Amino acid sequence: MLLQFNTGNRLASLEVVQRDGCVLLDGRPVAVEVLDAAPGRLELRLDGRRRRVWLADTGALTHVCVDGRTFSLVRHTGDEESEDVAAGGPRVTAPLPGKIVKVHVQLGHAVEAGTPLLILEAMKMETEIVAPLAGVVQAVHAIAGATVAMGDPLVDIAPADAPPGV
Amino acid sequence: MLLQFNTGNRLASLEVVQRDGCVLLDGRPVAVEVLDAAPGRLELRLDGRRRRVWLADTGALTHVCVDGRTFSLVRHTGDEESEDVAAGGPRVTAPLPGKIVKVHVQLGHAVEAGTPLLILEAMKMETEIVAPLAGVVQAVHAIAGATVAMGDPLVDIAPADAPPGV
Amino acid sequence: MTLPLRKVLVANRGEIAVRVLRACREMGLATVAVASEADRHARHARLADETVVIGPAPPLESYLRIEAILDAARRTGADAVHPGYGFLAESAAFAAACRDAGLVFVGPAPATIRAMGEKTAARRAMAAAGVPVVPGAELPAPSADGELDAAAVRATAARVGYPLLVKAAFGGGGKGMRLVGDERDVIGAAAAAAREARKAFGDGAVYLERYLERPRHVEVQVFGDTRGNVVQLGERECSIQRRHQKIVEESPSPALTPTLRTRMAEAAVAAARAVGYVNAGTVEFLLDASGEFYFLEMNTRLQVEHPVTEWVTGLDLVRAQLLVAAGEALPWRQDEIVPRGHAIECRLYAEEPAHGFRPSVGRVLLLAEPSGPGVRLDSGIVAGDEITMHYDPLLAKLSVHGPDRAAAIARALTALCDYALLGVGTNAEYLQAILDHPAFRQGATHTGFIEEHLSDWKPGRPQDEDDALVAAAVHAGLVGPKSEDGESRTAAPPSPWSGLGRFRLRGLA
Amino acid sequence: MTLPLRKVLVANRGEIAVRVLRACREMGLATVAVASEADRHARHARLADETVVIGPAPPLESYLRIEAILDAARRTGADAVHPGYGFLAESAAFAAACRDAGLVFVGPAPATIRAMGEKTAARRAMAAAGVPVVPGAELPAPSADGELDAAAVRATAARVGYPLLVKAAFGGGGKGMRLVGDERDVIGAAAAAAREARKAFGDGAVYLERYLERPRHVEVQVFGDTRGNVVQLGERECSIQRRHQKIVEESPSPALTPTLRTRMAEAAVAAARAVGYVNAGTVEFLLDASGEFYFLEMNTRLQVEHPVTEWVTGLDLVRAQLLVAAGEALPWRQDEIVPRGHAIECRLYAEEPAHGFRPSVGRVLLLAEPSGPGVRLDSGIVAGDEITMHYDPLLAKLSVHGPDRAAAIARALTALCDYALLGVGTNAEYLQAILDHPAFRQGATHTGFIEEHLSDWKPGRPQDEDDALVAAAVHAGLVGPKSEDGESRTAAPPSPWSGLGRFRLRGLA
Repeated sequence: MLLQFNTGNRLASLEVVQRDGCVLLDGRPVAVEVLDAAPGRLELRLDGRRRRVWLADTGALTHVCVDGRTFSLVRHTGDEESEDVAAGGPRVTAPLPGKIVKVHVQLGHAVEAGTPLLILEAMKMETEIVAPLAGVVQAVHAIAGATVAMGDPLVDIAPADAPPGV
Repeated sequence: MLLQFNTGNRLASLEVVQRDGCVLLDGRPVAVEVLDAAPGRLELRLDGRRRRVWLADTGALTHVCVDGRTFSLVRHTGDEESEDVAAGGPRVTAPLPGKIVKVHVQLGHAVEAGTPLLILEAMKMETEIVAPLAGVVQAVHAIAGATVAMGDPLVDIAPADAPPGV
Repeated sequence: MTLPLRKVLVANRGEIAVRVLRACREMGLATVAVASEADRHARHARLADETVVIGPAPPLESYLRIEAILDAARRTGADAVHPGYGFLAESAAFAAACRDAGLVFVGPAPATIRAMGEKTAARRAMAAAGVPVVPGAELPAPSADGELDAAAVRATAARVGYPLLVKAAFGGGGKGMRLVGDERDVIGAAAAAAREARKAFGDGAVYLERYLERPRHVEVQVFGDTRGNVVQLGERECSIQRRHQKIVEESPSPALTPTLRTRMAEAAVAAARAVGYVNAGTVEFLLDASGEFYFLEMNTRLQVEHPVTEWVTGLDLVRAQLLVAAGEALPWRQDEIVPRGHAIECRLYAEEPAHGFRPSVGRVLLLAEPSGPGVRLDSGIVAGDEITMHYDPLLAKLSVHGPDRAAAIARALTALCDYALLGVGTNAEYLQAILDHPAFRQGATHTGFIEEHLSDWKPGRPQDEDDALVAAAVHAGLVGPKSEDGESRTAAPPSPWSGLGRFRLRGLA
Repeated sequence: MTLPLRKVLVANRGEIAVRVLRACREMGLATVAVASEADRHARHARLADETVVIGPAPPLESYLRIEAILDAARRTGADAVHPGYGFLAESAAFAAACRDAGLVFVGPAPATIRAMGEKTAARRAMAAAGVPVVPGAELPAPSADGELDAAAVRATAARVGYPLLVKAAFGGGGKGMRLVGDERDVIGAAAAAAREARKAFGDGAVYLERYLERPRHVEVQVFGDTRGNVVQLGERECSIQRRHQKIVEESPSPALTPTLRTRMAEAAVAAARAVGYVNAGTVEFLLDASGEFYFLEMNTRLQVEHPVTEWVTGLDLVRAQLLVAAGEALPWRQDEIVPRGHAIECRLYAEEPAHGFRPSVGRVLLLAEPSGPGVRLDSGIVAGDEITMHYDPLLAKLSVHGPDRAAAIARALTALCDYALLGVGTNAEYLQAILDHPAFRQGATHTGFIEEHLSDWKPGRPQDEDDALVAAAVHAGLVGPKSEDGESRTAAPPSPWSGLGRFRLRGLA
């Protein structure tokens, strides 16, 4: 059995060596001892380190809290399409639900990485959304005054090193 | 639909009048409003009183905590046999698990209500078990040094106002 | 104690509504909560004896609707209103409307709120009372369509000098505030601040203030009653801020000498007396590296960080608020207020510190809270709650008390390790990074602390990430322990939430 | 702080093990828990860095096995042992064995434990030091087969006078104690006490003590270090007892005048100095109605009720225990110890107060714990735990602090309302009855309080019982609310534990 999780920092693979005591994490063996398991909670000894862990699942996402530090791990399914958007591709999406206050760019504008694209208001705070990379604005989905949900497309940017229209 | 619960103090009956708002408790109407319901928790308004309630079931037993006061309600099934033992009939049973330290009575002894029957040790405390009624000891199940579970028979007493042997 | 109060309506939500409702319960006062439709089943709404739903989720349609709140008070027969902090807490109009409706407003008089609420007027009043204020200047009002006179802004800014801060005259909590480094940015910053201020506080007036380099934010808690008594309850240092909002507060301040503490306390009492202050209030100062301090603003309400003062003084500020509002004398004399030990508060926010502190939203899937000696958690949420974009992202406040600063830091770090909230991103790990930073441990705090020390902070220490991955694999059933009877079985039940009994496994030596 | 300690083994279980482990974590000390087989997954066993299972459930085969504990310390490389209270905490043999094994014992020297542990020798030592003791007399030792010399017992009892108490010479916590009203009962009581004492403390020696009518139990917390410093941390009144075991404790005592407080504190310090006391200890006194007080015994360990003192002094006793054990000087001077406000502790027991306080057992099906300002819960359990007959029935301790006694009572009552434990009977409702009793509110407390005021107490106020019945009917699906969309649906999910999301219903006005 093999599992893959995207941590946000990396794609990690886990493989079982010995069902009651050892896994390979990215090829490196980790000794696992399960001391206690209860709904939402695990007590582990990992390579001798005692770890108190809280867990919760939401579909493909496993939320894990290890001694006060929280991780949201995406179960890797091999669907490269969705990976691309999650990694922040040429489409800029709303990082949280809110209201568009002002749109700074128009179709065809050249932008640098960091160029302000628009202002999103959420939780009574204005957040400036900036271009993640240099390129040309290829589509503006955002309209001032509109309410957007998390993940809604805002602006598409054709990267500077790619031919426009791709 | 009718429900009956034994509270330890009484056998109470509950009957629905209006599914979304009124029950009869022992024939008396109570206005019920369910404000919130979550696993193990209810927020109610009963005849206008706001009540925070915690609940847990174990088979026929429903444990209820109402604003810091706890009740263990026995769902009444009509099985009169078990009722009799629960009410403390002529059989004296262990009120909690423990170890018999000393047995004071023997077969044929006459006892009054309150006569010490034996000493049970539980949680490092000695508890004296006394006769619940006057009568004659008809059977002694307890042996000094033995470990007993909750509900195990200890002593049977033939009530004084009943012919012996019954 | 027989108070003229019988039933208190709490015009707020979240942890502060819970805090005030608890105080009322302990005093034997009946309670009324108000809730937006999104908050019908929120923790505060469930804690009160009665709850009135006052409108849809957006605050302008619920918690900021004065008429709806007064109507709730009328319908429930409440005779007093506690505003908490935020929302209408510093609305002179609300305080006046309560008074006009025959309700006791738990806070200062409307005139006091108005005088201190307009930051520019407050600066003038304080200067007149001999309290030092930060050099600054007011801006001409924006035009009817919200446009500022650019030339006038630039001229005023030049007079104040760069760097400077644009601040909302009626603001607070960092909203409507902008730091401007040079002339190029001043117009945009002033416009944005005015826009935010209009939205948050209903008035877009802004002013400029000299930006002090690496100042500390130190504030003094004051309390007055209707008999003319005014006391101070010591200081809180609140220098650790992100986006101009406090996230870690402590008392005593590691920066104050006894002399400086006395001077600042005297200035705070003078400020309170100058405006005839009644009930709980806070005088905020900026303290510069040379030991000079300047009046910043006065908050005419209970502060988020009041637990810090409650820990070190051993007093109950909300209880005292209710007593004073009922016309009682202050329950303490100045000489009875003696601080002890060290307290630290950490604000737990639904936000992503590694992504510009952007708010996070979602459902609280799991919540485990710390407890123990010297640990207090003021929380407004329970597991299952939906954290939405409608409200301030403050989830809970962890406050601790210890014999000294080092012990308090250790206690807070341990408690943060024991706090688990899954489903919504929080700043819990970031707070640990702050408290664990050598500069924080040394007390070298200032309002630029986060920019200086933690601007490139990233969550997820590699060892923790690795261990989280292995834990997720165990949870997914990849690894299973031996069971008590020697047979191997999966560690995770079919769903983490099914089954009451705990699933117990062998493994301890 | 660099201590010579690195890793501490906590030789206990339950809430006190949790308390000590927390202190160690905060001080950066590595921790080792010991657990019986029944406790492998107990809260304390999970909190430590390492856990060693030391034997089967019965204490004589686990927590009382000195060799097993020393072996656990050796195997884990622990360099210090904290005994908590109960079990081996007052075993001079254990303290000596730790010392001989090169381990730091967190407590006084073996000789001190021995001197104070034998109550009869302690009485003699205190009398010699000028501390007043309760009139009483020792009994001849029982024969090899445990039989007492009846004639000698009767003669000694006649000399002491009735009513009298039979007490275990090596006892504590009410075990091996019997009240005897007249001659007829003295033999049986002495035999039962000796039997209990042998079982609980390994020695059946008992003695007789004059029974004072309606005395108060007032004790003084003392603390000494290896440099010869001794301080006292004020008193605790622990008069509310059932079966000679404390259930409600408070500080300050409502009975002490400033003069009496000073005299008692001086006597306690004299007692501690007389035996060269090091680490935390408690000198217990009986205070009679005339204001005379008598030495009762000295407990050479941390007390169950130490949170009361931590609340009013603001100090951390366990942290200080570890510092002093490491050879440090006491972290406080006497003049720095200033009590403030009022604290009350309630002991939550698994027991049936309406049935002679008999212990209850079972599984904890649901646990909801109070929190908030001035509220502290020291708990040894979590939901899912099995409460067995093997150990002391103490589940948790609720302690509160308030500005005065009335406020503390109100806070404790509110917190008790918020404590819900289902599946195992507790004394939570009984504790409410105590705190709410007019005599308690007036401070008219004495060790016979429960017999005098609450002997015929029954749980279940009729209104609460009715409401519980209706709630059970709703839970069973008899009554359902209207759903948000107007359709009727059942209030209870198929199982109360299934489903993560909360089931939210319409109903708020």
